[in-house]
Amino acid sequence: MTTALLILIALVTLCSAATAMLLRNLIHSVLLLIGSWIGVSVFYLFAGAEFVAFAQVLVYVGAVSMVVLFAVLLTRRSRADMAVSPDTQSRAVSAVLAAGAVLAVLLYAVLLTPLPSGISQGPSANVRQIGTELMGTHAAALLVIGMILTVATLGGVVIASTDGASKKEGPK
Amino acid sequence: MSPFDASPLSPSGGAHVRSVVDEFHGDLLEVSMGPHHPSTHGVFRMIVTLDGERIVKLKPVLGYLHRNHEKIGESTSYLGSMPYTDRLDYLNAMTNNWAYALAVERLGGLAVPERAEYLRVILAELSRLQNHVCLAGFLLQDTGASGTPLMYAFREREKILELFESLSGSRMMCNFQRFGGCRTDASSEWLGQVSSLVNGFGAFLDEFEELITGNEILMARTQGVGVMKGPAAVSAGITGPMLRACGVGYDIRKVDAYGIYPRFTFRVPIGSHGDTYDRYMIRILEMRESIGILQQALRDIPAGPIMDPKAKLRGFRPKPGESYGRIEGPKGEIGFYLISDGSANPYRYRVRPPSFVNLTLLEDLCLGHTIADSVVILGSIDIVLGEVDR
Amino acid sequence: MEPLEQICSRLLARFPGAEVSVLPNPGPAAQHSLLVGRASVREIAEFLRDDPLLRLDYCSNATGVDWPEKVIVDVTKVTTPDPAGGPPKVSEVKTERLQPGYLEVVYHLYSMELRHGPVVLRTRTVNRTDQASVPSLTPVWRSAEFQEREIFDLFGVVFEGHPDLRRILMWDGFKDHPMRRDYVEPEDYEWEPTPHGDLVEKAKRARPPVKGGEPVA
Amino acid sequence: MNPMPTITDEERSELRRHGILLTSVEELYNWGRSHSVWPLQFGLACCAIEMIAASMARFDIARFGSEVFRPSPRQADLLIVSGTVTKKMAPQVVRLWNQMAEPKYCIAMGACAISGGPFKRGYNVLKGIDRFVPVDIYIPGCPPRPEALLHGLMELQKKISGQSISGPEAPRHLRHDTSCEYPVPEFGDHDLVPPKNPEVWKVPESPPKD
Amino acid sequence: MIHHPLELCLVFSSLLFCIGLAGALSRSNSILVLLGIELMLNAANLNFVAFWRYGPSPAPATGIVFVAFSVAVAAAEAAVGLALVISIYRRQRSIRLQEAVRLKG
Amino acid sequence: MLGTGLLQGLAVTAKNFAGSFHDPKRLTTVEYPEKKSVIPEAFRNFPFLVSENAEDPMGTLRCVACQICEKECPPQCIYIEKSKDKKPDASGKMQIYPAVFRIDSSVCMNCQICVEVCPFDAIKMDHVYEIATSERFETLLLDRHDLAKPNSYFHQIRPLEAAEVDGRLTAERKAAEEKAKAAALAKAALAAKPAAPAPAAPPKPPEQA
Amino acid sequence: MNAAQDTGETLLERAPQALRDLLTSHLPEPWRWFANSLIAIVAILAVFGLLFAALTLAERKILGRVQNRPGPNRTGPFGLLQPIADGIKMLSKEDIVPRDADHLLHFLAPVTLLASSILAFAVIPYGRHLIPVELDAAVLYFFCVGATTELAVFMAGWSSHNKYSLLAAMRALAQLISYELPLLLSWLPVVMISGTLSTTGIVAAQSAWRWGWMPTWHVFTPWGLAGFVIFMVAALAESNRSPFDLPEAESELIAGHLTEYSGCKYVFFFMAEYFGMTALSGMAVTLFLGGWHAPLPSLEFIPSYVWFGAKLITLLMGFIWIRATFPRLRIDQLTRFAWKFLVPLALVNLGTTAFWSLSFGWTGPLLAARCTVAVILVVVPFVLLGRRLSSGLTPRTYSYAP
Repeated sequence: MTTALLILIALVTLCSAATAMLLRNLIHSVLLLIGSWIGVSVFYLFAGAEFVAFAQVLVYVGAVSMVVLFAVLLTRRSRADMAVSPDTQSRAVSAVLAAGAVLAVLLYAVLLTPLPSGISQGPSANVRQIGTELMGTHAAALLVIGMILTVATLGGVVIASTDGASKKEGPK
Repeated sequence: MSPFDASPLSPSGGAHVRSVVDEFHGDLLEVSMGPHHPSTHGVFRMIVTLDGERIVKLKPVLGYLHRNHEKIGESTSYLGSMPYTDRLDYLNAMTNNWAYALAVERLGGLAVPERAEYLRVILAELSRLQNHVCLAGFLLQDTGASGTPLMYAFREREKILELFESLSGSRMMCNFQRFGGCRTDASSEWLGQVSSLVNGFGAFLDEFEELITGNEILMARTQGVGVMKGPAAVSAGITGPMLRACGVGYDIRKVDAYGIYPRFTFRVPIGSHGDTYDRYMIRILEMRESIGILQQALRDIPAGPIMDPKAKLRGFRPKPGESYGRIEGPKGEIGFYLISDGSANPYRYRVRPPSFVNLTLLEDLCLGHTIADSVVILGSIDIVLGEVDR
Repeated sequence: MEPLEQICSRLLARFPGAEVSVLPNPGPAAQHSLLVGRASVREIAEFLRDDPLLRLDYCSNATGVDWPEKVIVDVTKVTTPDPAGGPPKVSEVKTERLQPGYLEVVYHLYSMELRHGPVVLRTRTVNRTDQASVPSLTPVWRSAEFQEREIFDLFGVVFEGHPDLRRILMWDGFKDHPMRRDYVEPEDYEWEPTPHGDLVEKAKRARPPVKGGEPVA
Repeated sequence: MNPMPTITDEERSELRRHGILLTSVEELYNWGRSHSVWPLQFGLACCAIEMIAASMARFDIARFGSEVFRPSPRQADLLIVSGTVTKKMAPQVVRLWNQMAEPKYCIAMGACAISGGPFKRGYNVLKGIDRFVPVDIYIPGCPPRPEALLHGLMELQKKISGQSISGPEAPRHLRHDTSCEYPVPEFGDHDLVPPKNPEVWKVPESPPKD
Repeated sequence: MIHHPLELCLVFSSLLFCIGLAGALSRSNSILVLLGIELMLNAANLNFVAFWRYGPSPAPATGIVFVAFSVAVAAAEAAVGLALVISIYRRQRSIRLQEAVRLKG
Repeated sequence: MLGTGLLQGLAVTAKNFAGSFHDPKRLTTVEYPEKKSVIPEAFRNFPFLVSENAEDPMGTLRCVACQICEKECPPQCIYIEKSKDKKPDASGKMQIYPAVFRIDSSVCMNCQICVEVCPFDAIKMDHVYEIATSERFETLLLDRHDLAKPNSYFHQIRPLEAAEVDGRLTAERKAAEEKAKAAALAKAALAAKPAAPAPAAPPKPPEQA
Repeated sequence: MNAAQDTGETLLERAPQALRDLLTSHLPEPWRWFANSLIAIVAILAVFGLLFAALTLAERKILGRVQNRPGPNRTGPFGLLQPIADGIKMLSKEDIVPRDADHLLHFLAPVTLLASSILAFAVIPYGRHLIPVELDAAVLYFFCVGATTELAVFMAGWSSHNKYSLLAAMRALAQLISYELPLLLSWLPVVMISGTLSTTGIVAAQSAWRWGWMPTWHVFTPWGLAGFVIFMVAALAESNRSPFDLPEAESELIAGHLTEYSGCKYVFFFMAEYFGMTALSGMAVTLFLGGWHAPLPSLEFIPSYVWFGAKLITLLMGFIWIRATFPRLRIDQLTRFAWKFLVPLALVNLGTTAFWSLSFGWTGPLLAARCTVAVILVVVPFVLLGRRLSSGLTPRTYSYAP
């Protein structure tokens, strides 16, 4: 029962991701991707990683998708412009070939690697444990990540807002 | 600094301060605001070109309420145009009546008895009170207040309208002034009602200001928004509170001294920044001055006739000639230009509408501001479409 | 403010070639006006605005007036000497002449700085059809911008040098100039229970009398 | 009343039962519609000020559940044509009317909206909005008092309460034989083209009484 | 075919990864490329969780902590990436990668 | 500053909220259909024709179809056709009467000019305002039957004006009667000499039912 | 308290649960869980659906009273049936989808919005034993569900193919990006102090009485008050309420993202707005106002869910009161307010909380020092940032023409 549900979720997620990558309409792509992100977070929920599931939704649906949508809206000229121009055939073919090759390798590895027999129910981590771990064992990493986030945010703001100088050079 | 320091010819003050935005970088969105839009005060339309939310171009489109006032005025008798003037600036029938009566009196050489002059002043100042209080309400509505200031404003306006109604028979379309006086006399009871209203109006203004004037959101929304410079305003013919908000103390009540205004002591408030907040505050301060004028007028009003005995109601045919009469309406200079060819109808009947001319600078005021500011700026101009389009 | 005649003479001294005259106003208002020729109206307007004695910095009102062509009967007294040597015979000769129509633009000027006015400035077009143009005074007074557009819309005066001369009150595809005196309104009287004057005719045309009943008009 | 011979009593009671059911649904539906008439926030001229006054504290149209002036025609039920409709404005009014969702009603408030009123002589004035849009209630006056608008609203409520939701008397959107889309006039060289919508504008057949 | 939840997870994540990879390689729209990369990151995160949950040597919460870090990095990546996209768009008036060949404004 | 203005505003609205429950100044609503606001005497909404007698409105209209109001009406919403014959009015004088008197209330702008210019006090302004209707042509085009309202109604809505009008009219009538009497007397005196005395006054025609 | 009273309390307190158990007790064990959940869902929908109806009426009536008029009072007794009439009308109204609209998204937007705002009700503890879903990371869940609401607003605005709607969509995005951060930062102190992300845990952390009478709600601490205010301001913005109702700004954008919605879908938006407002208020009650705890020990006999409801309704009335009073901010002012005022303030508040939790054991004069320092840490940044934010905005004095 659970496995069937998991497979269903996986299928939905994969389908929406694949469609998102194929669509011409950028907004639709983004919205479908949001769907697949939610699918992934549901997967997390099933795996018992409650905290990560919610964090995933909060970060991806709440923040990343918003930024992406904002970027889409900022970089459109008109509503018709939302449609992405078709890509070259050869490029698509080679990309699919490359991805297929990677997939083949991965699947080969996954399917042929002997897995531990029997379903070992892993640990269930409550929020307090995660907190202790984050602040204890991984405190240094947490600090680094915090720094990275801060720097990235500031960098993003700086990059996106330096348009004063570029305005004059930009092609009409 | 006197507003006249800069010559009107200078780029800041002269004509054509039309900033032509030729280097568009962002992606532009053309939005047609109006003629059906909650904040265009009727059927005004602005074609706004937006860069994000910022306005790079604004074209006013008028005429959606062009109901041919002047053409009808030329095919109607002089008296017949009087009720039509009510419908120009439909918030201020009384002052429109007065301006028209003034022009016709000049054309026909009629005098106005003293009591009628006092009545005119009382009615004009009452009209100014209700216009300004409505403007404040509408302006705040445009900034997004959910009706409360507007409701309070209309609460007071209703009291004034009640007075208008009991004197002239109609709440808005008073049709009260006649050439050479007024239509009906005011009873002492009515004057008593006016005086009790006037005495209570100050307290209302205090409460209104407490509600909103110190509100940080209002200040943020209006201060520094839509700044207008004195010379530009003079060149563009801006009049009324709009003009005084940018520091030009030009008030026709003082300059032309029409009627009996020289008898009253009152001050003309002027702003220093010329922004929307000043335009709002000038109106509040003008209301306080109007209260003073009303108190003086109610104290001094003499008994006597209210019509020039020379004036006649029907068959009024002034000698050929022309006249231009103007008064300080609540929205600015409202003038009537009449040419008589000796017949019963005016040969040319022209209204000089204050809010129409005040719109001249709308684009200049709005450029560079956001779409949210544009409705506030438009609100602070105080237009009435009946007058803009006529 | 100095009297209009003095302004006129100063203008004539300053602009010798200009057509400037004082047009008297016979009515009790006695607001006489300054009639200026098309050619020099722009520079005279600038002079009026900048002259330190006048400083007419505020153009309150700009409007058009339509004067269609009309028949003027000139009465001239002709004295024919009596060949008999008696007193000369005086006879009145009536000549009818067609005064060409023109469109007039009137500006009411005030000074906000010196607080005086008004000075009424008028200028005229050559005729009402193909040469209906005068220079725009919008570059001198910005307040004329919308008002001149309105005059263009309603009277059909073309203002040369106006920055944005489009129809303002009527829609763009509208063909007529409705404030002209010979404008014919579209007939849309289908139902006129209280017809008057020429409306009676229009209403009758639009809706013939009902058989067996009372005619509409 | 003598019973008609073709219907048995059982059939009659059956029919009545259906009828009653229909009636109660109809009543509920009409009650809901008539007590929640949201006007479009749309003012044209002088009458608009009285319309605003009617929504203000003194008259308070909210008591009738109608203070929700929606600025978007999609959510509004009632088009109050408050003021002079000029020919330049008429296409916009018709467009707004078309944009409103059924069931929708139209009140012509004031002389100008009904017939052009005092301005009907004007070259740019439409001689009554009922040339393009079907009007449910006419409120004469120039402008009508706010109470008159409230009275008009109550008349409208009465009219709605009396409507049936089926049959030929049903409101437009519940019928299939009428279109809810009204043609929008265009600007011509001298006048609107066409100057009226003959589907909507019906000149009375009978001559004026006297 | 799939008899272990871990296997399911891994197949799922490989497929997701490859979809992201194909998208990132084939699309010329820079925003879509970024999104493809986000998908690949997600696929990697899935593995973390899968191994944490069903893997051979479960540690208390390491897998989750890693995912948390990874999500944070992904958010940072998205912020910077999209800022770059907007910046490029401002200069080049296009978000097509082919046209963004000149990296100097 | 720092939100004090916001708090002040909140205080004002709270005061009004609380006040609306006990202070009539802060609950100004007149609950219309049940209660109606007091309409001042001067209020004007649509003209009506004054008839002297409620029993016979058509026979006792003050209007003599002089058509002044029709000419002066700014929106031109009055339409009058004179009668071809004459009928005695309330005071018995033979008068032309309006055969057609129509006011299009969907055009009327309530400006009261018709009232002002009427030399006969025949047309006055009404107080009705509850006239919303769903039938435009049948209801809003008023003919003289709709327009005629008795003098008592006029007294009811405008007591002061009606009293003044009545006083003036009776004075005028009295003056006219006296004048007529004097003229008749003089005529009689003149006529008495050569012939037998003629009837002093023409017999009063019977009131029309 | 005697025993009789005690049982009475528990009876009332346990009434909802007892009722539920009564309904589901006869079911077999595996179904019971399902039935219980179903009952919880139905109860939430019923209670909050009714609350929504009451709230629309209350809003109109309160707005009316503030504006010196009675508000709706003619539909049913005292106008109580007004929401029902509105409901009947709205549900029977024609549903218009613009020809050029993105039909699928146009349909999905209200559904998503309504679904996500209802989902948020799952983790709020409504009473001592009344919580639909016990989650370890309940607070996180709540805000991750809330994050999808603006996505729906964006979908609505974008899919309508209307320029006003598009502008509204942009505004909604900008607003969300700006206010998500202060909203998240404002409740972090609570988590820091309570040491848990579960809502029941947070409520439990506020259950004690200081000095025997003063509840230890978080709002009664300096950092808690600051956090509460920031939370409520951000909540106003999150639920698009005045003065932050920019996406729906009536006077500017007609009706913003709702411009093209009619009938049923419009009702969905309307419901979602009120549900969101209610859920956020419920979360504020949980986080800062002691959840379902009574304000005084002597008032504990009143059932806990009554207290929760009372606090919830008070907060909702506050929303309406604010709406009745304030004008609207502009979009740039709104974002500036978030980034330059709320976010720094929330960050400082984190520091204040850290200090508060470090100085936990301080007593005597140190306790006074602790309070003073905390108050200073709250007030000084507020004044400084507020000054900077409102620099240049002053009441003015005016001169008069000579």
